[in-house]
Amino acid sequence: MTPSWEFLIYHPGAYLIAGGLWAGLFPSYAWATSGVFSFGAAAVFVLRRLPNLDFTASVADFHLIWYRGDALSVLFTVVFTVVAGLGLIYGWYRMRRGEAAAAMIYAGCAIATVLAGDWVTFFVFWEGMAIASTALIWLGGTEQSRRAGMRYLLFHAVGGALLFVGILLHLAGGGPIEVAALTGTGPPFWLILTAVAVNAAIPPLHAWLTDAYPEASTAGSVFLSAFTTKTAVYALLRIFPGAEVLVPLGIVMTLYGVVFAILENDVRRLLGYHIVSQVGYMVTGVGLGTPLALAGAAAHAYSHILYKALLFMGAGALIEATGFRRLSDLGGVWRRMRFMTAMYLVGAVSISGWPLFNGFVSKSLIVSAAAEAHAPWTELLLTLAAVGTFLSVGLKLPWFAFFGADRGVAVRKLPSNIPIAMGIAGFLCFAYGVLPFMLYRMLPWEIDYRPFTFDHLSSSLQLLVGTGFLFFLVVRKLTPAEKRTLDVDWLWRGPLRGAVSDAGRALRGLAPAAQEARRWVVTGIDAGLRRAAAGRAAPVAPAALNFRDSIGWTIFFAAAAAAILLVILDRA
Amino acid sequence: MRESLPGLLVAVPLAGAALVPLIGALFRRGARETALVLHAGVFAIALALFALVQDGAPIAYAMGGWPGPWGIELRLDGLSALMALLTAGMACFAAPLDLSGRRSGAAGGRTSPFGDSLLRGVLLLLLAGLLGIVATRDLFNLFVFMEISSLAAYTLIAAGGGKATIAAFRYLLAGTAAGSLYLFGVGFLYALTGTLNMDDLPVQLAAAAPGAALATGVTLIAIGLSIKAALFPLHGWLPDVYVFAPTATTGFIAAVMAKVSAYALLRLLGETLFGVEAGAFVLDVLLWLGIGGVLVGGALAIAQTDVARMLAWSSISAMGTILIAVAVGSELAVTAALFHVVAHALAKGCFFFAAGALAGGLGLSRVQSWAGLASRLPGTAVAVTVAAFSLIGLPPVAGFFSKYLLLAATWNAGGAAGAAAFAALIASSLLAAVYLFRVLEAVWFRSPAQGSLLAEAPRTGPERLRLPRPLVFAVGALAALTLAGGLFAAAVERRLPRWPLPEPVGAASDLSRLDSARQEGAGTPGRRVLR
Amino acid sequence: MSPAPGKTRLRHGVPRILGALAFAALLGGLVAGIRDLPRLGDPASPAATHVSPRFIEAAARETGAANMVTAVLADYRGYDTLGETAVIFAAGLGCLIILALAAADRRETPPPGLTHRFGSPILDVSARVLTPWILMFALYVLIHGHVSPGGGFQGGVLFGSGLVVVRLVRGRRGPAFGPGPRAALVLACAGVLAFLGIGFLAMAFGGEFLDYGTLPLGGDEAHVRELATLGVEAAVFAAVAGTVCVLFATISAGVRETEAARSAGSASPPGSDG
Amino acid sequence: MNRHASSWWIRGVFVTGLIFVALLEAAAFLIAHEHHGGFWNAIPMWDLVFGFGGAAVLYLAAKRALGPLLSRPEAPMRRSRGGRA
Repeated sequence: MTPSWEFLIYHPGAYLIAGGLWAGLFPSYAWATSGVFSFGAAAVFVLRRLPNLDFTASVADFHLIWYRGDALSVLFTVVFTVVAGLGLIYGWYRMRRGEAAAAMIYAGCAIATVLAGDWVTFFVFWEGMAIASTALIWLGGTEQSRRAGMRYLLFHAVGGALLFVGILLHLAGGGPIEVAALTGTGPPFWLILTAVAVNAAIPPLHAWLTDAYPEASTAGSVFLSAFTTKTAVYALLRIFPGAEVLVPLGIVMTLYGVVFAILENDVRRLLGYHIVSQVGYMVTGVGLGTPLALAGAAAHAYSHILYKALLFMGAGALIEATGFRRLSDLGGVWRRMRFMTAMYLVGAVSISGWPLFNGFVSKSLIVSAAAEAHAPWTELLLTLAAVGTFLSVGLKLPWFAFFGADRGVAVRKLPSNIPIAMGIAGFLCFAYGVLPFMLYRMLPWEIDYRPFTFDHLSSSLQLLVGTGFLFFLVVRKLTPAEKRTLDVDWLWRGPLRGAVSDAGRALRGLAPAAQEARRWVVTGIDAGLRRAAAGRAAPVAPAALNFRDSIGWTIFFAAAAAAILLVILDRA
Repeated sequence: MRESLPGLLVAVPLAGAALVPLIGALFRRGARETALVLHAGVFAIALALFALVQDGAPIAYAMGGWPGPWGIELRLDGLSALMALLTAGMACFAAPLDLSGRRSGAAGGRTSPFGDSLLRGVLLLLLAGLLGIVATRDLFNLFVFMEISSLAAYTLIAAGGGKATIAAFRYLLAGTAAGSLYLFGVGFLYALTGTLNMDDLPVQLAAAAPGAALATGVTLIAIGLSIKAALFPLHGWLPDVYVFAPTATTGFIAAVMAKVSAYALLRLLGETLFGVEAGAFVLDVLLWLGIGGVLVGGALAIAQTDVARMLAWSSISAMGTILIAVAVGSELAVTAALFHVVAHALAKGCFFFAAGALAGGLGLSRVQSWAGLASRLPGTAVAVTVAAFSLIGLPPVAGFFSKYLLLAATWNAGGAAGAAAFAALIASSLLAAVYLFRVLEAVWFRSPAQGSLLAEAPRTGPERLRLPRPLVFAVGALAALTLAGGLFAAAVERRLPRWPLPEPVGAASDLSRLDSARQEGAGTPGRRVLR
Repeated sequence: MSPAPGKTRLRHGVPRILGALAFAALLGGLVAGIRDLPRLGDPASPAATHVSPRFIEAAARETGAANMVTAVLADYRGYDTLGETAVIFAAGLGCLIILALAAADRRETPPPGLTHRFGSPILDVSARVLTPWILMFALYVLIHGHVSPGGGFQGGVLFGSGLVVVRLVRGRRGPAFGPGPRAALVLACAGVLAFLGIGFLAMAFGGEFLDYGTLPLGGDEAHVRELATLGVEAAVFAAVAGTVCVLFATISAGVRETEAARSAGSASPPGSDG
Repeated sequence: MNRHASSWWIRGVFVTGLIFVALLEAAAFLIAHEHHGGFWNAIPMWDLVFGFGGAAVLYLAAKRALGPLLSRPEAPMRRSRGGRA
């Protein structure tokens, strides 16, 4: 059976990947054109409501489903396409050609991952996403982004390997090729879950996120904030609905992110911790597994992508305009960038769950689902995390960055594409906040939920106001310190790295010894005696390790191997 | 015509090896063109053979008209036709290049037309030797052609001059030891069975009692071939050879030469000597050595700063991978091994041609010196990226599918060895990601270092950097094939022979007697249980 | 890494002992294996009962060669012989490339060695007397290979050595005798090609490669095969003789360079890399 | 809070917030509700207290407990660039 290529016409990801490849490979004027074209084409097909079709092909005995457009895939595809467009607008002047290419391929791979109907296609684009996002980080262009990118890549390579093995075992065990909820809790279940947990940034596998996202360029981190973790949420929704282990993990995530965000000084790292925290809500929702909870997780992912992109745009605008990335360097710039401040605040109130903004209508789905599932402690802890979210994203960050003491930081004027992108994102956050049914009707689960009840409004507002009181009470104590917070990445920045480099040093120290030993085996006693008589051993550069006398060892090993085998076999 | 193709497959390049230097000695020109035509011809023969054996019926050929155990027989089945096609194809990429040493690289030929014709003759000789190994059904004949290919390889490597000469000499030491061990082993087997024919041997062995002599023969053959296949820890000759040999030679040798020895191992231990208890034990040992090679090769590749040396260690890792699959020996494992042989040959050939062109022509041998390559040589950068993806095993290129098949095969093999091999393959993939993404990061995401050759070269215009056209062709075509091998993995996989291979149908010799005896005596090839 | 001398010895002793142990064990294993082999020349051993009987019975009848060894080498396993010829040819090519081309490219002076002429009247006279006989004996060994030990390889080596002896004794300044490197290479190539040509001819007349029986030389098949075998032996002869001359010419070319360097008074140290 | 140039803003927020909360609480008392499933729903003004107390708990946990434990000078990471993006 030959592959059917017709699906490409209906595949928004294909347009973005093709546009990205085109932009990456051909001369510089091309990126804008291909960006417009590919995003436009992708958007058109999203707006055509994505025909609910399956496209299949056979590769290496696999029946591949390149494209499966059911409600869940379409939900994520729509929001991915939207945020890709926002990111392209936002990065219009800032992004270089390679960066735009990487971003488009990244977005395209994310869309292709959620549209993938079979495990092989899913894995292929999952890996593509990892590589494209690594490129995006590397294109941040600093030495730190280079290092962070390498760490990021290693993390995702391990995650990808786990996913690969999990899929392999799943298929080898006779599992269906379609990506669907896994039954049973054998090795495939745990391997795939761990792999998805890496991408979902579940502690302690989360440190790549807060490590790498702040090191990309400002436009790059807008893209990064949207795709990897939310694709993982999609994977959880698709593969692990109702996996109970996810509930405690999700709760830990929400609180972990919040606590570290309170300590954080770097603007984008703070927001990165809040990705961890917010994805924790979705993970909890998936773990609760009721239709309301699953719907809540999907809806919250949708909302989260929009407001988190807006927040990263705001943080990026702040960094672009001032040149500073730490709260302790900033303060009082809101007069000089009023629109950007306003739009950042829209994002901040959205994530905090203020009424009339989209966080309010999606987060409460999950919390209510916890209540309905009679999980009071889950509900309580999720509410606590919401309090923390408002404390740091809604109050601390804007206070110390935009308001607070004016440090006289000079503000550059930003090109108009940045406020345009932020304006659109802010409008969407608001629109979904006041018209929640627009979001609800896209959800694959039928739900009957009314966010704007008096109870809900009153309790939310009370929470937020109570938090606000505390903030202004301790605002001085919350002043960010010029410090770096140790997270689990301390493990591989510190002890692990030391161990590896020590091992390397030890090995390198052994090299001259091995060298000498080889020389003696090969050149024999005469040269050795002469050197011993002269009382010196010629220094040997480690670089020459492979060159000098390895043939002696080869022949020695051959003789030894033959001898051992003969002795064993002769006796047998 | 169909029946005579196996004979031509070896005889044509052998004739070319004598003809091309003759033309070079007698005439001013024409040697290079003749060599190219001959390479194309050999490739066409291999392609025709590959197409002909797709129906599953091997083509047997009795040299000199003498059948069976008395004369020397050639046989092209799916497995050998695949190897022949791969070898002849890779030779076609190396053939138009300058064979005289990397330092002349981009500047064009430095040797006289006569010297050039000699080298082209030696390349044809190398090709003839490898094809002879692949085609033959005779143990001693295999040794003869192993010697031809080895001598030709030493010469081509030494032509690089300087350190390449030393590397070639060291290769000669190891290769001679390998050849001697193999020959000793063949001698043992001949003394025990009185035959050298690979089809006759199992029949005679079934009658012979197992004993120390048989074990000795099997062991010596396995060790000898393992040295040629660069199986850890017998790989010592490999890194220097791959680093110092001329570009064209490296690309060709790295792509196919060790793999042909692995093919011989599979043939002998998996087929001819299958059912010999000692052979099964040796295969188990090779499996563990392969696991060691995969890990050591990957780890030491990370430790390198020189691109070519890194690739050389990566090759040691890949040979470990292939030998693991050979040792597992199930149908799936052999299919995986063959897929990996093809995928790795294409990708490694591409990478080595590119690395040789950059190191030889432009002096860019270290990983760091490749910084900013994408901005000056974008085509090469893309090709290298495709090749690196394949070596790591990332979708959608060929290496991904071979990795998948390998993992499935080792997993299905079960047992401690299977699990260890499975883990080692995963680990090697991660290690490859580390050392190859380091290269890709330099190529794509860095700007050229101040004052470096890349920084000073203009991006456009007639002064921009360019590689010699045959190298561009080789690198580009191999990258394209790597990509195609992934996109059309199903088609590739369908054309791989199924192991164990079908019995020959209508062979020229009277093998029917032998066949029936084999079915009574020896076990069925390809059904091994791992310990 | 500059250890104390005493420690040096200890450390370096270990690999030596290891190596000795490994090779001793290998030797032991081989001996154990050899003890298990059938005895040499045992008429009941497989080597003597499986394939050989047919050669013994049918070689003369089928190939026309009185010498059974020749029959096996040049006819039954003529393909191996072709391969071995190619091995020798490869060695010649390799020496030519490595010694002549590579050295010339790098302008390396070869190591000091054969720098003096051998010439002396006694040697000269001896060579004059001996060389024709050596050459004639070489041809005899070639042609008589059918009935007695001998053949193309041995004859070729003898012939080539005969030519080399003259060069060695009389030096370059004597009258040119024997082929230069290029001509020797042509001879070697021609020999290999002739061997292959006979094989291709057999194919052209409808047989397998190297199937001499199909050649249209008249007479019964055994006779045709005998003639063709002689042709093959002659081809091997040419290839081997040519290769020997290539080897000598290549080495003596290095000598000439050294001599030229000396006569020019150049003081370039030996072994300096250009 | 005088050192903050925008302290008038805070005062405004505080006053408005207080009025707002008072109205909110009054309304919440008047309209009985059962919006959560937890045992604490019977507690009046629970949400307000929880907002304040929860934030305090988080603040204490982060700044007081974990902060001294996990915060390290940034110098090794960022010295060369002085916080510049």
